[in-house]
Amino acid sequence: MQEMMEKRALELLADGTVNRVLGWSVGEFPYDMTPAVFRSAEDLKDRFVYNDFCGANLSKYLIKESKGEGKILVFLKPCDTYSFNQLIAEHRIKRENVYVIGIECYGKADVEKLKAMGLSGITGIQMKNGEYVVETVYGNKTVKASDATAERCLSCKSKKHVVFDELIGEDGDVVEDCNRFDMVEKLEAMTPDERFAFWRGELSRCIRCNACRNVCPACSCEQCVFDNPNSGVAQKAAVNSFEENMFHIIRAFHVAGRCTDCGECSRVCPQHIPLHLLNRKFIKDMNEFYGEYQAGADPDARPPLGTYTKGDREPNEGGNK
Amino acid sequence: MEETLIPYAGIVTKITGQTPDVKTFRVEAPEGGKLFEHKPGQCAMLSVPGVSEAMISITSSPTNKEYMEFSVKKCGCLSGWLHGMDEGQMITVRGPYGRPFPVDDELAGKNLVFVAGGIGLAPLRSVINYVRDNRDKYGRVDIIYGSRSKDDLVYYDEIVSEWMNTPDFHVHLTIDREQEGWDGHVGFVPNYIEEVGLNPINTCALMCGPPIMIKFSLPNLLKVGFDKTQIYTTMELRMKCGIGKCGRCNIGNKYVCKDGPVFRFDQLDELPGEY
Amino acid sequence: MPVTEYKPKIVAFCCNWCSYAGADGAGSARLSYPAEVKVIRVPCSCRVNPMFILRAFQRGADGVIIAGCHPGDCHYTSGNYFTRRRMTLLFSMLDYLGIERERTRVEWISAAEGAKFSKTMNEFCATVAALGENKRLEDLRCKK
Amino acid sequence: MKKLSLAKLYDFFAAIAAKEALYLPVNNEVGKAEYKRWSEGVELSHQLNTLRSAKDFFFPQTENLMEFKMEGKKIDIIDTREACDDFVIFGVRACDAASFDILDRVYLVDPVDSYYKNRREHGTVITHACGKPAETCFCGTFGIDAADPKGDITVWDVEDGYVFRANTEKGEKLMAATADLFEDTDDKAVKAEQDKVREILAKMPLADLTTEGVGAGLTKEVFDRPEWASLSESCLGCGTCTFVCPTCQCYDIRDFDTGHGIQRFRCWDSCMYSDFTKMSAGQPRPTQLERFRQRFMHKLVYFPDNNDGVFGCVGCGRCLSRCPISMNIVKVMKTLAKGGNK
Amino acid sequence: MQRIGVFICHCGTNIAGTVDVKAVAEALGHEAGVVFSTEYQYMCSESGQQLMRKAIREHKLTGVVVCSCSPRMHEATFRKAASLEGINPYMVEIANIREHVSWIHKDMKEATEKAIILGRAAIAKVHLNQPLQAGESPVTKRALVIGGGIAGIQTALDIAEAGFEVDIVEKSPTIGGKMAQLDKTFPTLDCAACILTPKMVDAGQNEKIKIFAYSEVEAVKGYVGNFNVSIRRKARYVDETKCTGCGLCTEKCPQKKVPNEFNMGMNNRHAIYIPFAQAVPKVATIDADYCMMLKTGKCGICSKVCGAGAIDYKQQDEVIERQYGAIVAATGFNPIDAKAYNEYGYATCPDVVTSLELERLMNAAGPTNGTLLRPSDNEHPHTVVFVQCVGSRCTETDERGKPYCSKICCMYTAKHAMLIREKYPDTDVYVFYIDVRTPGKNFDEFYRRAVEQYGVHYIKGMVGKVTQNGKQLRVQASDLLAGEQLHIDADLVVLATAIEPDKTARSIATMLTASMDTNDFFTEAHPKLRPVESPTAGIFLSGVCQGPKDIPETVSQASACAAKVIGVLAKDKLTCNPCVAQSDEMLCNGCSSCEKVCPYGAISYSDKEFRGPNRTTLIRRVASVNPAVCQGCGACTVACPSGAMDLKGFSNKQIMAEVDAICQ
Repeated sequence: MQEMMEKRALELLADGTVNRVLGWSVGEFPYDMTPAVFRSAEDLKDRFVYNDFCGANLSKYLIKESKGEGKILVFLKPCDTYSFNQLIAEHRIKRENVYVIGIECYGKADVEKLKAMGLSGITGIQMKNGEYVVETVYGNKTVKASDATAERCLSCKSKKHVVFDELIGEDGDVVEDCNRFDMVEKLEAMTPDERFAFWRGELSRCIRCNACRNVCPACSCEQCVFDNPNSGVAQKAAVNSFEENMFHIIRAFHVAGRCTDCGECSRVCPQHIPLHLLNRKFIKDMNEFYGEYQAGADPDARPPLGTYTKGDREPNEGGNK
Repeated sequence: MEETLIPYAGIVTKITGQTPDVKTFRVEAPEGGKLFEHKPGQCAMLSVPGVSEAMISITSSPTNKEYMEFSVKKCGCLSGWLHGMDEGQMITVRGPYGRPFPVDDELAGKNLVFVAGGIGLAPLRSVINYVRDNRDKYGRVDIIYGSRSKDDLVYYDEIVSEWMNTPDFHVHLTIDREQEGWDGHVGFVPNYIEEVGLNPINTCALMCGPPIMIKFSLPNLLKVGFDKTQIYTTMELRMKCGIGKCGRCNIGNKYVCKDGPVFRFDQLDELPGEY
Repeated sequence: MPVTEYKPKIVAFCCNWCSYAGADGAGSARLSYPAEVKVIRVPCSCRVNPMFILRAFQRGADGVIIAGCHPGDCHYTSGNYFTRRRMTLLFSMLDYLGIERERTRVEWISAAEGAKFSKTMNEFCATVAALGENKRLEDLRCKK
Repeated sequence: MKKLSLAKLYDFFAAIAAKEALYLPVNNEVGKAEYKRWSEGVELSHQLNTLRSAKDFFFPQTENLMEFKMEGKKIDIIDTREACDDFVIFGVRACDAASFDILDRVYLVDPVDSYYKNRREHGTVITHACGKPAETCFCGTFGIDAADPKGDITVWDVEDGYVFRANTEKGEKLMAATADLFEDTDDKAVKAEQDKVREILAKMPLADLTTEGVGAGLTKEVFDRPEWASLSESCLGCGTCTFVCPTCQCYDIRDFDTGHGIQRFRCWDSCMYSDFTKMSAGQPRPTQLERFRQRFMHKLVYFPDNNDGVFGCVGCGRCLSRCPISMNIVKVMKTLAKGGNK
Repeated sequence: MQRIGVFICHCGTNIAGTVDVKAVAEALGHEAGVVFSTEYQYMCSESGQQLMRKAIREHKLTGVVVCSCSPRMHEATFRKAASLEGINPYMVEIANIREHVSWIHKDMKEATEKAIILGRAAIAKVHLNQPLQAGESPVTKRALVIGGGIAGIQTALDIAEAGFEVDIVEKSPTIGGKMAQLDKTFPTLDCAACILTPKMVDAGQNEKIKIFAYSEVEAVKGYVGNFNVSIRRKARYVDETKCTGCGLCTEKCPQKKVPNEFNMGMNNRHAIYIPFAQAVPKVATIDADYCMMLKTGKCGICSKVCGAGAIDYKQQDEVIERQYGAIVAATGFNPIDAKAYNEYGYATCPDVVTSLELERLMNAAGPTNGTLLRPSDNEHPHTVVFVQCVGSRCTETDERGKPYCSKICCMYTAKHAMLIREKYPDTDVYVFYIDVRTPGKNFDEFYRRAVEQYGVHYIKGMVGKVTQNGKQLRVQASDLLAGEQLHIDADLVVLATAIEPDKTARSIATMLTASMDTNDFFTEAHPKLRPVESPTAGIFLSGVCQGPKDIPETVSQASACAAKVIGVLAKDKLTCNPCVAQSDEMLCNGCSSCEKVCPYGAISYSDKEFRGPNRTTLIRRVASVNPAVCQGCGACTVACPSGAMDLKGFSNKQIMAEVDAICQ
């Protein structure tokens, strides 16, 4: 995969189709790839990498990059294409300045899962035949790749690229039975007290580092209301439980109907808060109340909060148990 | 236990309008007198709780034993509030912060040139009045001060009635554009520096004003023979703590609130150009 | 310390055209409701930002009610339809977080329905009073 | 040196907790270690380190500084500082222990931060030598010995128990108070454990990381390096690195109107945030490049400049594992070391 | 920082009776920024306003808080007074301590506390108020009247009289409405047609009035002064400009079996028809549902006989767009369908008729040429029973009826009874009533005449059941006064059915964004003080669409409505509401969320240059709001995630300040 991507990138750079490539660059370890813009063939050959640990959604960088000089090549996984499309719908990306190569994806790996197995001192990870041979200073261990699959990929909603200029690998389909609402349903089935206890436990860990917000392709505001001293709601630290709630509820509300469920928020949370469960609740509710809607699937579709029907359900009706 | 972050409450006993957008606030302790002592060029953190805090230079001279004064230009949140309030209102003050102008060290015995633009005269006024009250310790004093218009010259009455009548004080006022009722000099401060005829020998220059004025005045001071080790200025960056801990106002390894705000230009050259 | 009867604080956002007029109507007809209800006039129920609701809870409100024109009667044609969607989602989310859903409410009250205004406020107050103090969305700093 | 048998660890905890608050690493609901107050039944985490650093004990994420009551034109200032009770932190690793020295260099120099000092004076730090370092560890780069951490008391895991060594008066006092739980021992077992760990550390991928190209006196050289542009390019401007960092000490002071007074509080801030230095008049660090550069310049150049060459990083590796885009101080240091034109 | 003055109104004892106004003034005087606080008997009075103005002058106030009645009452009054002293009117806020406090709460302590809190909220808001300047928009000097009944006609005539153009849109082929169907009018008993038709002719001939009959309003865009209305002119298949109204076609048309709606279906008309002799415009219309030519393509007789060549079978509906400065709703009413009332046998017994049907039965131009004959066998009825309040004044649980009094039934029944007794003295007339309501000039005299002079039998009681009994109708009823059950064998039973707003009113109200009550009557801006205006600017109400009323009331309301319309059209420019949305371009993401929820299309986007860091230039897509089009609902402000979109006068910070003050 990496060879094919690098080869194609070099070709497109060489023939002048693009003048930059947005991809991933090698890390210190086998799993810590950093998104990077490559401007030359040498740089690409030197640093470009693609493997199961390249999980970052690159679409948000295009808000800035697509406004630069010339065209940029970007590699997007199926889920990333939804984010890209949503940003197109919101007029945030100049489509004509981006060359999208869709890359097939069968799920990304999460190094935290390896570490949770007690693997430490990792010096290398060899990937073959659906297995990872993890080399550590404490010895080697072979792990089934599926045991290291990132949580968000286990309930992947779509392996289809909703936008691309060309594809490397196969285009897949929307996953009908992705079970991504299982946990939401589980929470809904709890009593309010249990739900409260659950969320208090999770959200109380929030340190308001803003990683979830800053990585989120939907949270692309010029200035977040929570950063704007004139908004009257600016906050910096998670001073108390109210502010944790306020930030996460309002953030989820602001991205409701725009969140493509890419799962980046939960991936980057240093405190491992399952933030996607907030977004998924809105997605599930909107699907149930107003008909199926997948943000980013169709940039011309009317988002649920941008329209209404006369027979919409009433707010007091309630939904959860 | 002492704590520098905890301010004093002071009463604003007098508010004087200097220009359409600058007011001077006289602050006294509730029991009368000054809240604390300071040295010329030092700042204090003024605040109205719930509004915001802002670092403001103390414009009164340490020789004034009755009160402190702060001149504030209306531009932000706190200054807007201050401009709207009445006399008798309490505000909070903490300080003094920063390194002062070296009035008793390097500047002692020297001729002094003050170069100021607009509200930039406020920190220098503290020095100027200190010098007036210790007139024998310093040589000739030249004050080059300019503003957009006559109305925008701060402390105009004091300049005319006090400073101009101080022995060996030479005040050179200028405004940017011709104006009815102004028969003084017209032109920008940087250019005026060349015109007034300064003697750099045994002289130090103290400069404060908008960045653009500083930018063009420095080469002109150098042109008339000053060395960067003779020129001082004060810096302004975003400050919160005032004690070099909150990590905001550094330029390189120097904290403006603690190691500044007064810098000599040769020292500034050592710092990265991030200000 | 004297024991005081618990009285919930209620913030009522009322649209200018229907529900605020309805509240005025309740006044004109001397149809009482608890003094704990305080009305904030907004041009349309769709002006009510979820942030206002959370803010009210932060500042010590025990219940927040939004009243607007009946669907279809919005002075601005469609405002209350958007209110309905937004609040449906918000209330569902609050519930999902384990915050009592009875603390929030949307009612459609026309300018002619002073009686309904009074009745709604009486009922809502009783419901919130039964729930007791808002603990789950409180900000301890704002408590005296 | 004193030895505590495996079985008596929790007796030791109980003995301390009977007198003062005891905090130690505990696995939380998602299986990650975080400091929690110990009480009967709480189990010590065996993970290498906590998600958040131990700096919270002395420099909490938020703390109230004071309150104001405003009435008419009058302002009352209420000093809300309270006497801090004694407390003990158990299980601090070498890196975090070293971070306290760095924080001291900020908060205990004149003018002293009394909030910090108060807590520092009342806290006793029991460090726990590392047994199984991770690939992200690079404390050695800054001269920190993971096998011999500082602190008031140092604890080592040995085969059949724990070996304690009091390093300070505070530590000795604490051990004296629990003396009946301990037995005397020599340092053999500790030495063996230390040798083992040092051997492992030498094999770690970052064992050869040096401070080449950074350090005191290099402001101009490092500041103007062109590599900052590409290093900072993908930075999201979040505060994760600064908030998990044991040495990041920037803060903001804010006022909160409670409706019945103004509460002035201090909270962590991040130099990575776009509004950190924003003024109404301008922004000295307008892009992420300047903000990113500031963070690393501060740790690797400015701090050593002002503190006798001591770096503002302890190599705990938290930012390495937590950065959303895997950009970190190691990548920065390696890039700066490469082709640095000194 | 604002310098705020606070004024507490006693409103006589309305407020001061329950609220300790002195305590409120005292408490609010201590609030930050308040430099003056006082109370006064009547703030809205001239001397109250003078008091406020003096305080503004003397204390250099920058903001004003009046604690008084609802802002819906006197906000404008106080704003105007403040502006006379040079304060921007939008620096005035009202705390409603009458409708929301003193009239609601009885306990003085509780009411006083609440008044103080509401005052605090208003003060908190004023602190954040900004002076707002109202923009201006031009006025299209033409009015639209929807509905061509007596209300619409009168309104149109009065507007035209003032020199402005008026269009009447009427959905049926002629104007005239319900009044054209009436026989005589109470209490004068003059002939409806005699007084109506001259007005119809006036309307038809007035140069300023354009009648779009057989047309419907399809869409309304815009706002006061600048409405853009789409009108569907339904195909008549007759060229209006050519048809002379000679009526030859209607005589020759072979399709004669079309129920005649003008006569309430009691006789038939042709497929091509003119509703009645005095129709305006007097133009034939082909009923496409019955015309053989249009249905099968075979016939074409009308076209052959038409000398003017006006018949056009290919005519299509035409949608035209017209601009108006003001719109009048005069959509009128219909009697409710009496079929739901099984107990009265309307659906099954031909001799149970409604009052409007009776009007036609007694009208000289009606199906019986004015002779009262019963529908079943064209026999003269000897016993007539009137049933009052059929569907009126029903309980809320009664789904068939209306909760309100239809107002006109008592009087027209008296009229009917009197006329029958006068023309056919051999007829016994019974009227079953709950109450007889006769307020109005000469009304009670009229009713008494029916009873005393004409011997109409008024029986207080309800009719329980009407059943066919051979050729007769058996009426079971109760006499409440006598306390007995009655059985009357009647020849004709007349139901005084309730009236309800026309079915099209609701869709028109939606188009006009005018509000309606639960009975589908249009809501007036104020029930007492602004009875002919809708709360929506530029929309006015004429006739029964606002509530049940008789002809004189309708006509006077129609003229009042015209006066209001003229008030709008007489202005060259209208001041816009300055409380409109505003986008902060520095914060705007250009994401289009706001645009999607704007009902007025007031938001547009453009690419603008901004200064980026390090002297770079950035081009960003940003939203801007057209203040003349924006009506200030605020939907966009919530859709906007970044907070760039805010509403002037109701800004995020203002509302939150109110929330804070209230929850404190």
